[in-house]
Amino acid sequence: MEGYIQIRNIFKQFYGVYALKDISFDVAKGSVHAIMGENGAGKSTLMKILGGVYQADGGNITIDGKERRINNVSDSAACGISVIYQEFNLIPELTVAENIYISDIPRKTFLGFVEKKKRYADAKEILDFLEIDVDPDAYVKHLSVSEKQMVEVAKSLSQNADIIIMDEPTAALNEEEVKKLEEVVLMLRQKGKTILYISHRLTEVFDMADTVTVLRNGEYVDTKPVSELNEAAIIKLMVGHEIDNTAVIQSSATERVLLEVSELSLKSVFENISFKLYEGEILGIAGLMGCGREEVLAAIYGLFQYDSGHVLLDGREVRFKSPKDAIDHGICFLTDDRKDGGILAQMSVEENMTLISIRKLKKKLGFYIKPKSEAKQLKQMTDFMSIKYADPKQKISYLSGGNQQKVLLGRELLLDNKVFIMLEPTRGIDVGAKEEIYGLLSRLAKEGIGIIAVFSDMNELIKVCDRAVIFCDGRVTGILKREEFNKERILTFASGREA
Amino acid sequence: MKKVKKILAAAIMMIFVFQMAACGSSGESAENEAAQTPEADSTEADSAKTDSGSESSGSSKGIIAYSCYNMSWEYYVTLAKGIKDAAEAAGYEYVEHDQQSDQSIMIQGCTDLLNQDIACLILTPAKPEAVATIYETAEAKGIPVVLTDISTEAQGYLACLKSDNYEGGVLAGNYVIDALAESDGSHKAAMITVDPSNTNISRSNGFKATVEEAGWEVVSELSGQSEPDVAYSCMQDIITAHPDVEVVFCSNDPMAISASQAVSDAGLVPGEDVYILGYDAQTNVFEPIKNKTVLGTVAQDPYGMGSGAVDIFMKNLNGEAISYDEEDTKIIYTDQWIIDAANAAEYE
Amino acid sequence: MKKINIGKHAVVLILIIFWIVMYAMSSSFRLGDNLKSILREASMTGIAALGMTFIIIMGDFDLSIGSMVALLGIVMAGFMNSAGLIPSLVIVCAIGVVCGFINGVIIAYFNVPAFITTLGTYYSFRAMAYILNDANTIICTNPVFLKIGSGSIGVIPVPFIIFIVLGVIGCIVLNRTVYGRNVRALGNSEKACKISGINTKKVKMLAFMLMGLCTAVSTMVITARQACASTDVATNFHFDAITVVVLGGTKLTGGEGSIFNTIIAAILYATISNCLNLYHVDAKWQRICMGLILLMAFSFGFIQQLIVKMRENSQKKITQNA
Amino acid sequence: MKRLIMKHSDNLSLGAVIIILFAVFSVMQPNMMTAFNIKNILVQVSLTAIAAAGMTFAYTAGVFDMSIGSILALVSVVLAKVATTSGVFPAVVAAFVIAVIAGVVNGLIVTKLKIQAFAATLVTMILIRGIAVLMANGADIPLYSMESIKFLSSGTIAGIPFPIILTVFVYVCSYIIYYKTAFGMKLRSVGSNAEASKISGIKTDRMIIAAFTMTAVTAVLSSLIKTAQVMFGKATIGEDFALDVMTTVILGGTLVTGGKGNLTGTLTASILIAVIKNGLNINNVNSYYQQLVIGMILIFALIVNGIKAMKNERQIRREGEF
Repeated sequence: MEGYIQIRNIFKQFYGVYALKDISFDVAKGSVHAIMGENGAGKSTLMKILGGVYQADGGNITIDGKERRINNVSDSAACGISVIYQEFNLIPELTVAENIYISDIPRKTFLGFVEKKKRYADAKEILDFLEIDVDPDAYVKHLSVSEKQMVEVAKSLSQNADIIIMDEPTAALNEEEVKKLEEVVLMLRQKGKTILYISHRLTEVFDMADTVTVLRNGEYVDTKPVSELNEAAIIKLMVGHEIDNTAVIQSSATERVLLEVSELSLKSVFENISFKLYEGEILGIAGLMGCGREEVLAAIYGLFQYDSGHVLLDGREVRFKSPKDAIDHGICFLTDDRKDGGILAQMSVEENMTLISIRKLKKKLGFYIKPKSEAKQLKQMTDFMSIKYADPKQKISYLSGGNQQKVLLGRELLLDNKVFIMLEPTRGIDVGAKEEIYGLLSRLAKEGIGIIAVFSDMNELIKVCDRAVIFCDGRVTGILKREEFNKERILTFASGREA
Repeated sequence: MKKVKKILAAAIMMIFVFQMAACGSSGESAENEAAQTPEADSTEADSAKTDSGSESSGSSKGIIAYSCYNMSWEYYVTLAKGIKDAAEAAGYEYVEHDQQSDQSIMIQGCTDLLNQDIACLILTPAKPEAVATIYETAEAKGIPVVLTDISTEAQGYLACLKSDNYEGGVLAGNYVIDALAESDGSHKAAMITVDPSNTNISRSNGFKATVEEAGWEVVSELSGQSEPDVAYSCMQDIITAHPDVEVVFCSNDPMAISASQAVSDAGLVPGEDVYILGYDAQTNVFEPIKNKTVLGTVAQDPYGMGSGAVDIFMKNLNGEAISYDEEDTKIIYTDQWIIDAANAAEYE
Repeated sequence: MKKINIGKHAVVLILIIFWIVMYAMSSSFRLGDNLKSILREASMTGIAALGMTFIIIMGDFDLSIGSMVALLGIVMAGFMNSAGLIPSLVIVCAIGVVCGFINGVIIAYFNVPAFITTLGTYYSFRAMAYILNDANTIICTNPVFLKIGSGSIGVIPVPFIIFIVLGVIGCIVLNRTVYGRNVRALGNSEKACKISGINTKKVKMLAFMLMGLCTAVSTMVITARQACASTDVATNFHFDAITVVVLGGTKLTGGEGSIFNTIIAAILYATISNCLNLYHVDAKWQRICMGLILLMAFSFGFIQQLIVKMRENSQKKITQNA
Repeated sequence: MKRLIMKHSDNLSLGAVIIILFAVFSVMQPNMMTAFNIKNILVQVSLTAIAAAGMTFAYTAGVFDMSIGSILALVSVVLAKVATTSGVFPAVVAAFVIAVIAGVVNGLIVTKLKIQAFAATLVTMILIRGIAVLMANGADIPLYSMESIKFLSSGTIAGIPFPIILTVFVYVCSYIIYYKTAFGMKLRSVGSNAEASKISGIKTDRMIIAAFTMTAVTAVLSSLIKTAQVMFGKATIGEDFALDVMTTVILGGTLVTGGKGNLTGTLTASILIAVIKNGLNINNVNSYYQQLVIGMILIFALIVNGIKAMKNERQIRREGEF
């Protein structure tokens, strides 16, 4: 069939690694078209190409019979596309109304004066229509995450585009807000708009979507009408094989409490967080975006201070003034933001590996670090995790995501640690590497290290973790044992409804 | 890559060392010659033309170089012209270097000039205290140095042509006293100076001493940093603090002119309520003097200084004796005089 | 990979080529004394540039060093005439570190952008120098001290020896000590450093104190060379030092840089200004030349990026055709 | 009412400081209080205040301009040259043309060559000054017989000096542009979050170029007044201009990190600084002390600014972006 939007042979690569390989499919006019795929499948990249943020290296896009070159944001807007991106694109220093109308401001023709009143009114209208209770003159920097998300939606509506792309709009929303959004989407479809919809939540897809396109590791898998699919089928397409919700990792958890957190609170971020971590256990942390899970872990690690509560390590109370403090106590931390918070892009693999452990190295004359001793450490980790690189002096940015992640893990493992906090240890790396990381986790667990891992991908959580602590709006809403795991329950906890 | 680095580094160092070792000897020979009589200098000068290939055209006898305080000041441009004309008349090639009022540039520039075996270095030091190394190098190479406009405590120069700035101040002071002798004004004076420059300090000291002797009072002394815009606001503030100020002595003409502007902007009449004196007699001060917005200025003879410096060099070259005004400091004073509405026309 | 490396050491090639050309063309350039004076000039900015390399690798700047030279010079000369040589040298280093400390604290602990902070101290330090000595110049007579500026051991000028020694030390500190590693890490990603338990504030502050120390040393050389300490010295010092560092291929955005290249760049910079003098280029044009050189140096990283991009694109083409 | 006070706390506190200082100076030197002097102060205010308005826009866009001092000089030279040859009006036109060119060049270097504002304008600072010196060629170009220019500095409309009227006019315009127009809003958004602005379809590069141009243009206005005051074209004026202006803007409470400017604050701050300078001058205080005071004020302002920024940071972190 001749699609309203025709995507043909789209290629895109970063640093020589393919993010998209030969993607081609059609989208019918006035349909809700879901794009599915695991993290790093290339959904967001594709959407960014449609939005004009990235430029495709190859292939072409035809909209309504005309071939379109989308080189920048305004091109894409000219094609009647508006995008709600995964990460927010709001200006903290501007008001809600200003943000909504940032790209096309209602103005008097004369000297480009802004019609404040009109802008306010229009903004109010849209917000009311979305039943969002936000003052258009409020500054965005003061909004909550979910409010911001809805403002993003309002923003894209205001541009009344024909094609609306939503990249995980519900990630940060609770159940009611999601329902609200679904209504909006359906309403938009009735208006004849075409919606490209990305989400991990299968339920939504089945509620709204007409067609589903599945990507896997940057490659096109299949496009089917929803009617022909069921959850299992989609997951199969996404993962490439049946997911067995039974663990791939033998639990090696013991009875000995390693880390105990009780009544941890930080005003307006999280409150009364309490959970235990056992020796050799892999504790999963679930929860929607902005639920405060990273903050809790960061606070434990000493990245910033919590207001009240206790952290007990081996039964002794500890409070880390700084990450160094935590590291000295055998706690280490893997960030989810590898590009900015993890790797040192312009430094060598070796230097990245030894960033922390270098302190502990024996030094000549008290300061001179022998190159040998560094090389030894790198070697040790390379063997332990089979990291692939051309040469220890090679810049880390030339490594694949998986190998970069291994280096970061190695950086921590070079220290003798009891507790390992990981945020999204498998974000943005290919399936093969993921499996390796899982294996690594179990090995560490067997050595008696307690692991706290944040996964936003439910399947991974279920696969890897012995227990799961589920957060919502800065509170712990549930703690599940592995045998109690199932997606729906976790999701219900995560969206704040006590089961 | 590391290896390449090391090799490159080694290579460069080697070349340098070799070079300097090779030329160390020539330096010594220069010193020997320096120990000898003026004739030795002349031979040095002659040899200069053969040595410095690319710099000097074959025809000229050598290079006379002038290192100048700051070429953005008209006064020194005139001085440089004096040197240039005299030098070329004497059949020498003329090159100049601008210190841009920066002592580091002065030292570097002069060293570079001296390294070219020039015949003579004429110098107006931006920082008289910092010339020691220059004199050393010059002596080592047997190149005579002539100072213009600014003298140094350190010895090592052939002669110093300058105007007696203290005297200049006195000159201005006396002129004011005479001019305003019968005026019933407040007899309050102010000064817009330039620091940190000895020249200007001695000017203002000269003025101050004279007028105070005559029973005047110097009520304010602000630094115009030799910039007209700064002088302008200084003047404004002087008027504010001392509305009855009668005379303002500025250490150079641009400041004087802008000061007169400030006076008229303040609703007073320069030349009636407030009398302003300048220094240097720059071309653009004559107009204000003629229409009496500036009372007068102390004229110096930069052109004379320049040509004089070259003469001194020639004299020395020909072994003639040089007559100094101050034997011990080898200073030769060039004349100064007051220019006012009366005689402005003839000097313009 | 190869191309980038050439880019990394472009300054070395440029120096050699430039140097050979000048050597062939100008008879005065060849003179040993001229080469000596080049090395002297190179050392003066170079020593400060060593410290500046650390700062710029962190992605910061220090504009206050010129004024620091003025202040330190006055203090040193003052003490030398009373307290004697060695104590005065010690004192000047101490005060240099203190000046750096002041910068460092404001920048690191009140996270204020470095260039504005140092712009503030740029004026304060010089003003202090004025006030301390009421704008008078202090003449230095101590013969031993003067040797630091104008003496040579064998054929190599003393300042250059100091420069090289410090350079080697700097090289070791930057590449083979925990501190140096942290500095470079900080230039790459402050967040990563925080997470890795590095006390970023302290690292920053120390770097500025190091800068102060280097400035103190170059103050010694400069003052000795000029045989006097005055308040209006080294007005464009910061400008020269930054130019040298950037000429040496240190990225303005930080993260990458090499002391070795800084040393070469210092010599190159001195050579250029020397040649401008040898050919009697008008000061007004010299000023503009220097500006353009700096502009070129600044855009160097950008040009490199272009090359890399172009190569990536061509690769993509190939892979797609395949 | 209370909210209003909280909202303008910075400006009010600045105002308070002004009044106190003014009182102190008046006690020390009665002539401070005269109408004549107050007029003086306001005229002196206009010089920095006008350029500071432009600079506030630059800071808002997340950049700033160190070259305005040089622009000031270049304009004064060109103004004098053209005025003496072909009349006042063409001269003024030429001045503005130069401003626009300078601004655009600055902008292009920053946006296209990807050199950060500080470094880029450091270069243009040198270059433009060089050009000015080159044009003046060692002479001060006098402007008398051009009484019509004099109007710019000392002419009065209804008894109010023209500079003061101009200042008011500039600030009214700036205020409208800043808060009422789409341009102002986009400018703020670019400074606050460039990436997001780009994605929202704002041409960030254009915004930055525009910001530089506005700064340059306001600098020209200041230059016109300055030149008219001294009736000189001089290539060496305005060495400290950039610092004064930046000090003013930062002291006024504009965030150096961009996104948030405070025009009222800028105006108040420029009055404060003028009062200090005038007060010190009137009490015959040496100019070095003035420099010291200004430098100290800047540093103080920075520290306050830094503390504010840290508060801001904490706010953001509470929203999860630690």
